Amino acid sequence: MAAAQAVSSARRHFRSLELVLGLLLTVGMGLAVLFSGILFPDGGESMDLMARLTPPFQSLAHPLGTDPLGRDVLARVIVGGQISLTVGVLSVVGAVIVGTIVGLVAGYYRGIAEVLLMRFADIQLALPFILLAIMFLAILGTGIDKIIFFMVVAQWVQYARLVRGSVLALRDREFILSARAIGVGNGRIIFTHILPNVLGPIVILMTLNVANNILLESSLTFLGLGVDPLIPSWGGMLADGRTYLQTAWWVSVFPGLAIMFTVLGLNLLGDWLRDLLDPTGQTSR
Amino acid sequence: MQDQAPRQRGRFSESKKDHPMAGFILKRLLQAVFVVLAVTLIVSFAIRLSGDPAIMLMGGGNVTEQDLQNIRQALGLERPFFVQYLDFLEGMITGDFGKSFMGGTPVSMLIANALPATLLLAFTSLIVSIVLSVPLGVYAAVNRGRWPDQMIRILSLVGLSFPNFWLAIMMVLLFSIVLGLLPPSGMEGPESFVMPALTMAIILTATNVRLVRTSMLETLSQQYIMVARSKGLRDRVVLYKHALRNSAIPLVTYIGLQFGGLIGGIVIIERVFNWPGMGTLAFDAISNRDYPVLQGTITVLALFIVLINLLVDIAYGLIDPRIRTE
Amino acid sequence: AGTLTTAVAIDPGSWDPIDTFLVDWSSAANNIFDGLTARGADMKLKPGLATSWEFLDNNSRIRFKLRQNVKFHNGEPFNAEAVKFTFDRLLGEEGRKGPQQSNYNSIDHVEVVDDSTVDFVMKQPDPVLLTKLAGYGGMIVPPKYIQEKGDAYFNMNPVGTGPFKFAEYTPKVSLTLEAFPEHWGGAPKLDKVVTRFISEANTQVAELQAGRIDVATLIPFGLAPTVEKSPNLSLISITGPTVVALRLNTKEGITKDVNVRKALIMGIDRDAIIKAVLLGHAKPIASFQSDLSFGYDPSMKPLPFDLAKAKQMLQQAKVPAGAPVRIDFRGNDATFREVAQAAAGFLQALGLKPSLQPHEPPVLLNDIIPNGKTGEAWHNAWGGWTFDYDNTAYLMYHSGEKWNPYDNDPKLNALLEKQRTMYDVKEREKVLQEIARYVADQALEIPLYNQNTLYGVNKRVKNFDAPSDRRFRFTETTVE
Amino acid sequence: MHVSSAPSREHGWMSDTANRRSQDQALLSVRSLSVEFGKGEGAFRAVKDVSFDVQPGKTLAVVGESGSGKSVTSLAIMRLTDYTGGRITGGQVLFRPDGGEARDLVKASDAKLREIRGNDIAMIFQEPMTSLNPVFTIGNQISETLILHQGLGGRDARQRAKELLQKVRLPDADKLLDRYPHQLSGGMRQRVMIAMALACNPKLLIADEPTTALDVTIQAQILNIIRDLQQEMGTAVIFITHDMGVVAEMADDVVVMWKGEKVEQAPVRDIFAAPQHPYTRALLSAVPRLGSLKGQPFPKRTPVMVMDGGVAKPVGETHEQNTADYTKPILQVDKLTTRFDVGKTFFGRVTHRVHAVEEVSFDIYPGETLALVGESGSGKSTIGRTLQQLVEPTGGTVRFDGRDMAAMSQGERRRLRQEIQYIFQDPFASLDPRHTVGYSIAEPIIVHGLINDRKERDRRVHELLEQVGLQPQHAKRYPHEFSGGQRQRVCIARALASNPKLVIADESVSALDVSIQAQIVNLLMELQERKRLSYLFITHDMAVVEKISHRVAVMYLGQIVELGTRRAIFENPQHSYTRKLLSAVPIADPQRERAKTRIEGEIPSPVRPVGQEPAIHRMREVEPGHWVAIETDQLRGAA
Ligand SMILES: Nc1ncnc2c1ncn2[C@@H]1O[C@H](COP(=O)(O)OP(=O)(O)OP(=O)(O)O)[C@@H](O)[C@H]1O
Ligand SMILES: Nc1ncnc2c1ncn2[C@@H]1O[C@H](COP(=O)(O)OP(=O)(O)OP(=O)(O)O)[C@@H](O)[C@H]1O
Ligand SMILES: [Mg+2]
Ligand SMILES: [Mg+2]
Repeated sequence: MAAAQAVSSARRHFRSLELVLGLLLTVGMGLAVLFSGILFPDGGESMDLMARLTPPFQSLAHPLGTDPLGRDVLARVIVGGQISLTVGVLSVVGAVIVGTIVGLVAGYYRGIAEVLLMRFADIQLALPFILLAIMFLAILGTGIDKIIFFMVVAQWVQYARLVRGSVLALRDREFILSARAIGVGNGRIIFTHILPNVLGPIVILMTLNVANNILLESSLTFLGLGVDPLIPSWGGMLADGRTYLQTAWWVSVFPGLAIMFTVLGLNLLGDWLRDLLDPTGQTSR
Repeated sequence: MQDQAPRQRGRFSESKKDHPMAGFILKRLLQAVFVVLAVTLIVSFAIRLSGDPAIMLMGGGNVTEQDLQNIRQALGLERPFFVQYLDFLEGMITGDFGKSFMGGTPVSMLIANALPATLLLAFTSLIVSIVLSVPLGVYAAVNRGRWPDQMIRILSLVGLSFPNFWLAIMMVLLFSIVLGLLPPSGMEGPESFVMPALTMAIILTATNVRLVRTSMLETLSQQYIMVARSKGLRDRVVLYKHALRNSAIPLVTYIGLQFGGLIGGIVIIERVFNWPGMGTLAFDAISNRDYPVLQGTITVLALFIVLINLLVDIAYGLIDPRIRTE
Repeated sequence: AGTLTTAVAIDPGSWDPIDTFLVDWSSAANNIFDGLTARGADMKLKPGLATSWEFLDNNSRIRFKLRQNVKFHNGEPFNAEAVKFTFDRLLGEEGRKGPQQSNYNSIDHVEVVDDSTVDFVMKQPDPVLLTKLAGYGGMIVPPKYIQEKGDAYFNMNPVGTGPFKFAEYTPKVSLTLEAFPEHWGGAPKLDKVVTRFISEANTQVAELQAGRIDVATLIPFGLAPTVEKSPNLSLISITGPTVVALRLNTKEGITKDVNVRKALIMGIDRDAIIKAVLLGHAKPIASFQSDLSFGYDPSMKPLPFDLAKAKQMLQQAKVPAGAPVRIDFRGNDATFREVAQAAAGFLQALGLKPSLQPHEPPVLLNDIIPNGKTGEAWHNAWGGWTFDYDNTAYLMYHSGEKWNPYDNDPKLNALLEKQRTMYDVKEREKVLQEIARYVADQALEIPLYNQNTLYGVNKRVKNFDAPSDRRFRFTETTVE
Repeated sequence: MHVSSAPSREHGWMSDTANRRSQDQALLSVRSLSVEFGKGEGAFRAVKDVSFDVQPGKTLAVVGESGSGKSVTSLAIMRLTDYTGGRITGGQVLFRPDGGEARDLVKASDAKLREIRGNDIAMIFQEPMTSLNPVFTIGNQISETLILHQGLGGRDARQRAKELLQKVRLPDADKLLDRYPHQLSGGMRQRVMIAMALACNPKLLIADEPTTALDVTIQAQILNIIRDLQQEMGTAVIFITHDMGVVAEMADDVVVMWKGEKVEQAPVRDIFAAPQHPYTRALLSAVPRLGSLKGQPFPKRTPVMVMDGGVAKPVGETHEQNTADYTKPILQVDKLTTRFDVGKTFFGRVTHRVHAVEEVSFDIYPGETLALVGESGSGKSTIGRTLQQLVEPTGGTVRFDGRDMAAMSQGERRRLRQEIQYIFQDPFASLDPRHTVGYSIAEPIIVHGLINDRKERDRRVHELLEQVGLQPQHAKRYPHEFSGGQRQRVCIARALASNPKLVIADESVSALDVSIQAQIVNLLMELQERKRLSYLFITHDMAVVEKISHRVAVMYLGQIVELGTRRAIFENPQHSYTRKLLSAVPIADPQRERAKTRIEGEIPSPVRPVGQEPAIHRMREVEPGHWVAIETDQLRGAA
C-alpha cells in the first residue's frame, strides 16, 4: 500500500506541469552549458566587426543575431551560462555551508554563538547590500572569485538565520526530545534529525538565491564592477546590452530570457525537491 | 552612590512589571544603538581602505605629493583613524555629520534633501507591493494546485528573473518613449513616482506573493478557519479577517527584513530614474570617496533599517495578542 | 526668451571655481563666471574680462588691462581688486583645500597697478597660463560678497560676471540660472538655463527623447544611433579634447620589449574599431593628443595595421603563443568596454591571451596605476583641457609622475623639462613634437583614437554653438 | 457487507411506518450520504451511504474508531467538506428547522448555507486549543455570529455575548470578553466555544469530540453544561465521540460507524445491552470499566475483541499480572524537586518559577507498574522527564539500581538512558518524520553500540517489530504511513530496543482508540511479564490505571497527595482530590445513575513569585503502604 501510494504520488508529481517544465528548463540549460565547449569551440569569442548587430532569425550562422562586436549572441548566451551558473551556484553553496553550520550551532547550543550570530545578522541587515558590494569590491578588486566570495560573505547570514529559526522550532519537538531520551548524542541529533528537517526551507531559499545572485552579477556590471567582459556572462550581456535596447533589442533580451528560464526551472525544481525531501508530503507548497 | 544602586534597580524592575513592552523596547533600542555604531565603524573603516579622497578631489590631474598633503590636512585626514571616527561620532550625536568633501555642502543638508525622497519611494513601493501581493497570494492559496495558482506562481518567478535596472529601462522605454505617458526620470509630480515605485514593487511582489501564499495555506488549514466557516461567515471575511491577520506575522517579519534589501535595490533604481535619494547620495559618495557623506548616509540608512525592524517587532504585538500580553 | 535644459552626469557639489576640476562644473558654471581670457566654441583664445595683456620683464610679469563697467550679478563692481582677491584666494589658504591651486602655482602673486590694470608676477614661466585663465580656478569671483557671506555660502550661491546669474540649486537634482541682462557682452537671448544632473546615459537619452532636456552630454557611442534615429533630435559630433590610449607596461611582461609594443600597436586595427565600435565618431591618432592640441604634428602618422607583420615581430621577440596581456580599465565607461573587447579580439588574433580587468575609477586612479599594479596595458582617457600637449606629456612620461608608474627615460625627462621653460611658441612646439615622436618611437602606448564630443540636441534649439570641450556659453542660443 | 439490510437490524428499533413518521418529524435526515476525497485513481470514499435522523431536542451519539468517517460526516452536514477538498458524491441532507418543508443542504446555494451555518446549525470542534482564532478577542468572536445572523448592533451583541459566557458558567464574563484565547485554559476555551455555538439558539448542535482533549474533571463540567443548555433551549445534538462512557452519559440514540459506513443504530440502552454488529461488540469489549477489577489484588490482562475481516475475534488471554518483585527497588526517588524559571527582569533576574514538582518521593520495584495520575499540569511528565535526564532536577535524589544519579559520571549517565526508556504521549510527534521507522528503532541500538553488525541489527529490528505485533517489512515505512495505534507500537518497539529495565510511558495510550488502547495495554503487560520490565505509567485516565497498575500515586499541583496499591486507591480513596478524580470518570453504562456531584473550578497555577515557596504536604500512612497527604485549606478550597 505504501509502495502504491509512493507510485501514485510520484505519478502525480510527474504529471504536474511544474516538474516537467522545471526539468525541461534546468536540464536543457544545464546540458547546453555543459557542452558549450563542444557546441561553440570558440567560446563565443570570435569577433566580426563587419557583421555587428545582425538581427536574429536571419542567418543560420547567427540564429540569434550578433552583438555590437559582431559576436554570435547564441554562442555567447550558451557559453555565458557557465559563468552565470558558476557564480550563482558556487556562491549559494558556499553561503549554505557556512550559514547552515553556524545556524545549527547557534540554534542548538544557543549561548554565545547565538548572541554573536544575531548581532552579526543585525549588522549585516542594516548595511545596504549593494553599497557593501561596491566597497568590498573596491578594496579587493573585481573578479569572479571575489564576487563569489563576497556573495558568500553577504549571504551566509540569511541561511544562518533561517536554520537557527528552524532549529529553535525543532529543538523542542517531541521527536528530538525522544531521540535525546534514547541517548542519541548532540552531534548525531543535529546531523541526522535536525538537518534533514531544515533542508526544505533551505532548498527554497537556495533556488531563489541562485537567481538572485545571477542577477546581482548583472547589477554589478551595471555599476561598473563586473567581471572581465571578454568572458561572456548573462548578467554582463544584459547590462552591456542596455544601451542597445532601442536599436538592437536582441543583444540583451536573449540573455535575459536565459536567466528567466533558468530561474523558472530552478525554482520549479526547488519546489519539487522540497516536496521530495519531505516524505510526509505535509508541507504546504 | 553604592547604596543607591540597588534601589534604582528595584524601581526599574517594578516599572518593568507594569509595562512589559517597555523593557523589551529598551533592550531593542540598546541593540539598535550597538548595530548603528558597528555599521558606522565598519563603513568608516572600509571606505578608508578603499582609496584616498585627496586624489579623487584633485581629479587626477597635475598633482604633487605636497598638494595631496595639503588637501588631506584641510580635510583632517592625516589624523589617526580612531580620532577621525570619534570626531564623527561626536558630531553625529548633535546631528552634524560634517561637510561633503565635494564642495563642502553640509552632509545633514544633503541627507535632509535625499531622505524624504528615498523613504517616499521605499514606502510607496512597499505599499504597492503589499496591495498587489496580498490578494494574489490569497487567491493562489485558495486555489491551491489549480491553474490560477500555477499561473501566479510562475509569473512571480518571472518577476524574479530580471535585474531591476533592466526592468526599469524597459519601463522607461514603454511608458515614456513609446507611450509618452510618464516622465522618464526625476522626482517631480506624483506621476514621477509611478515607474520607480512600480519597478521596485514588481520585484518585491514576486517574493511576497509566494510568502503570502505559503503562510495563507498554513493558516487556512487551521481549525479556527473551519470554525469561522461553520459560523456562516462570508469567504471574504474568513480570508481577509480571520486568516490574513494570522498570516500577517511572517509577512511583516519578512517586510522588515526586506527593508534592508529594498535600500540596496534603491541604489540602482535611483540611478536609473535619477531619483535624488539616499542611494544616489551614497553611491556618489563611494565613487568620490567622500567619507563624511558616506558615513552620514549609511548611518542614517542603518538607523532607519533598525528602526523599521523595531517597528516590525512592535507591530507583532499589534497583530498578535499572544506577543503583546506575554 | 525661453528655457533651455541641459543634462550633465555629475553634480559638482560646489559652484566655487577653486573647488572643482569637473568638466560638468564648467558646462554649467561657464555661464556664471568670466575669466580674464575666454575661449570660444572654436577653441581660440580671446579677450574676456581682460581686454588686452602684455608680457613684461622678460616674461616674468604679465600685465592685464581690465574691462570697464563690468558688474557682478550682485551689483558689486568688477575691478583690479576683484582680480587680486580672486588669485590671492586661489593661491592662499582657501585654495589649498581644492584641486585648482596646483594649476596656477606658476603665479607668484598678483599686483594691482590701478583700478583697471593688474600685473601677474610669475614664479616660473607658464606657457599655458593664458589658456588656464579662461576657465576653472582662474574665473573671477566677487570679493565683497565672499567676504560678507563666507565661502560656504558662496559654494551654494555663486555670483560672477557671466551672462547668466544663479537662481536656484538643488543638490543632485538641478541648477537653474537666469539671464543677466547687464552682461558686458550683451543680454543673453534665453530667460533661463537649467542644468540637470543625470548620471545614467540611458536616462539622459530617454529624457532627451521625451523632450524634457534640450542638450544631453552623456552619450555613449552605443546610444548615438538611438539619438540619430529620433526625428526630433539631432546628434552633434565634433572633434573633442579626449584622447584614448592603451598605455603599456614597460617594466614587466611581454610589453617590456619595444618591438613587442610596436607589434601590439600594429596588430590592432584601430580604423576598424573607430568605424565599427565608435561608428566613426573618432579620429585615429599617432600621439596622445588631438589635432586641437598645441604640439600636434599633422605629419606624424600612426603605425599601420598589419597583422602579418605584427605576428612576425612577436615571433622574433620570442613571445610564446598565449602570452597573457591584461588590460585594466574603468569599469563604468560603457564605450571603452566595447573598445577594449574589440582590441582584445585583435590581440587574440595575434595569438595572445588578452584579459580585461574592470576597476572602479577611484581604485584604478588611486591604486592600480600610481602603484604600478597594472597588467601589460591600461586604459587611459585624457581630456587635455588646456589643449596643450605639455599638460598631457609631462604627466604621462616624466619619471616620478603618478601617471607614469614604470618608465624612467632621462632623455624624455630632459625634453619635458626643457619645454616648460620656453616662451617661444614656435620653438616650444617643435620640442613638443619631438617628444611626441620620441614617445611613438619608444611605443610607450598604443594610441587608439581621438574621441568626438557627442551631444544629443533637441531640434528646437537654435544657434547652439557646440563647444568641443563642453564649456557651454548660451549667450546666443535660443529655443523655439 | 450491508448490515442495514439484515433483518436483525430492526431489533429494538422502530417499525417501518414508525420510521417514516419519525423521518417526517426529524429535524435532520441524512440519506445515503457519501463523501469522497481526491480524484480519479486516488479517490477515496470516506463516507459511504450513511443515513440517520436526528429528532428535535434529542441527542444522537456517533461513535466509531478513528478514521471511520465521523468528522467527515459531521462536516458534510454543513457542507464544510467543500473546504477540505471533499466532495459529496451522493445522498441528501434534509434539514427541517421549523418543522416545515425540508431543505436539502446538499443542493442549497452558498448564500443559503451561510444563513444556516452558525444560525440553525452550529458546531463545536474537537480541539479547544485551536478552535478559537488567536488574534481576536473572545468578545469579538462571539459577537461576530450575533451581528451576522441576528443583526444585533455592536453593543447589544456584546451584552448578549456576556450573557452567553455566564450561561456556560464562566466567571468574570465582562472581563473575559476582552481577553484573547491564549489567556484562557483549555476548559475555559471549550466553554467559550460552546457559548459561541449556542449564540443564535441553533436547532442543531454538532459536537465533534468536544471533550477528548480535556481532563476528566473538566470533561465532566463541559458535559454538564451541554446537557443543561440542551434542556433549556431544546437543541438537538449530534455528539461525536469514541468514549463509550461519554456516550452512556449523554446520548438518547447511538449511531456506530466503521470504515465509513453506518453499521448500527439504536437507542443507547439497546446498544450497551445488546450490541448487534461485531464491531460494536468489539468496541464495547474494549472499553475499560472502572471498578471491573474490584477486589482483585493484581492487575489483569483480559482478551480484547479485534475486528478481523468483518468479524470480531478475541485476542489474548486472561492472565493475572503478578510480576512485581518487592525485595529491592530498581528506582528510588527521594524528595525530587524540579522547578522552571519563568519571568525574568531586564537584567536577567528570575521573578517567577513554575514549581512543577515539589519534594516527590516514591520507589519502583522490578516488574512493577507504578501509575502516576493527576490532571494536566500537575507535574507528571516533569517527573518522567527528570528521571530520563531531559530536565535537570532542582533538588532531591534519584537512585537507579542503588546508584545515585547525581554522582554518576557522564558515561554512566549515558548508559542510564539505555536502561531507562521513555515513551511519549504522541507517537506521531515523537518519531522523526524523515526517517523510516526501521531507522528509528535501530537508533538506540546504534548509539549505545549494542549491535554493530548491520545484518544482525536489521534482524533485531524485525524481531522487535514482531514483538509489538507489526511485520518486519514495516521497517521500511515512514511514520505517516501508519495508523496511530501502529505508530505507538513502533514507539514501544524502539523503547524495547535497548533492553531497558524501566520504561516510562507518558500518556502512551491516551490518544488511542479504546480498542487499540486495550491492545496496547495488553501488549505492555505481556512484555512486562516476559522481560520483567518496570513501568512508570503516567496518565490521567483512571480506568486504564485500574487495569494496568500495581501501585498508584496521585499528583496534585506538583506533589503526591496519595500513594498506595491499586486496590487501596480505587477501593478506599482517602484524599478528596482522589475521590474527585474518580467521580469525574464517565461510566460506560447508561443504566447507571448519572453522577450528581458537580465539579467546578480549575486547578490553581503552579507559577509562583520567587520567594513564595509552596507548603509541602505531610503524609500519613493510613494502612501499610497507603500514604495520604494531610489536607490543607488551600487544597480543600480548590477541590
Ligand atoms: N481533507 C481530507 N482529505 C483526504 N482525506 C481525508 C480528509 N479528511 C478526512 N479524510 C479521511 O477520511 C477518513 C475519515 O476521517 P474522519 O476525520 O471523518 O475520521 P473520524 O472518524 O473523525 O476519526 P477521529 O476519531 O480520528 O477524528 C479518514 O480516513 C481520513 O484520512
Ligand atoms: N520547560 C518548562 N518550562 C517552564 N514550565 C514548564 C516546563 N515544562 C513544564 N512546565 C510547567 O510545569 C508544570 C507541570 O508540567 P507537566 O508537563 O509535568 O504536567 P503534566 O502533569 O504532565 O500535565 P499533562 O497532563 O498536561 O501532560 C506545568 O505548569 C507546565 O506548564
Ligand atoms: Mg474526527
Ligand atoms: Mg504530561
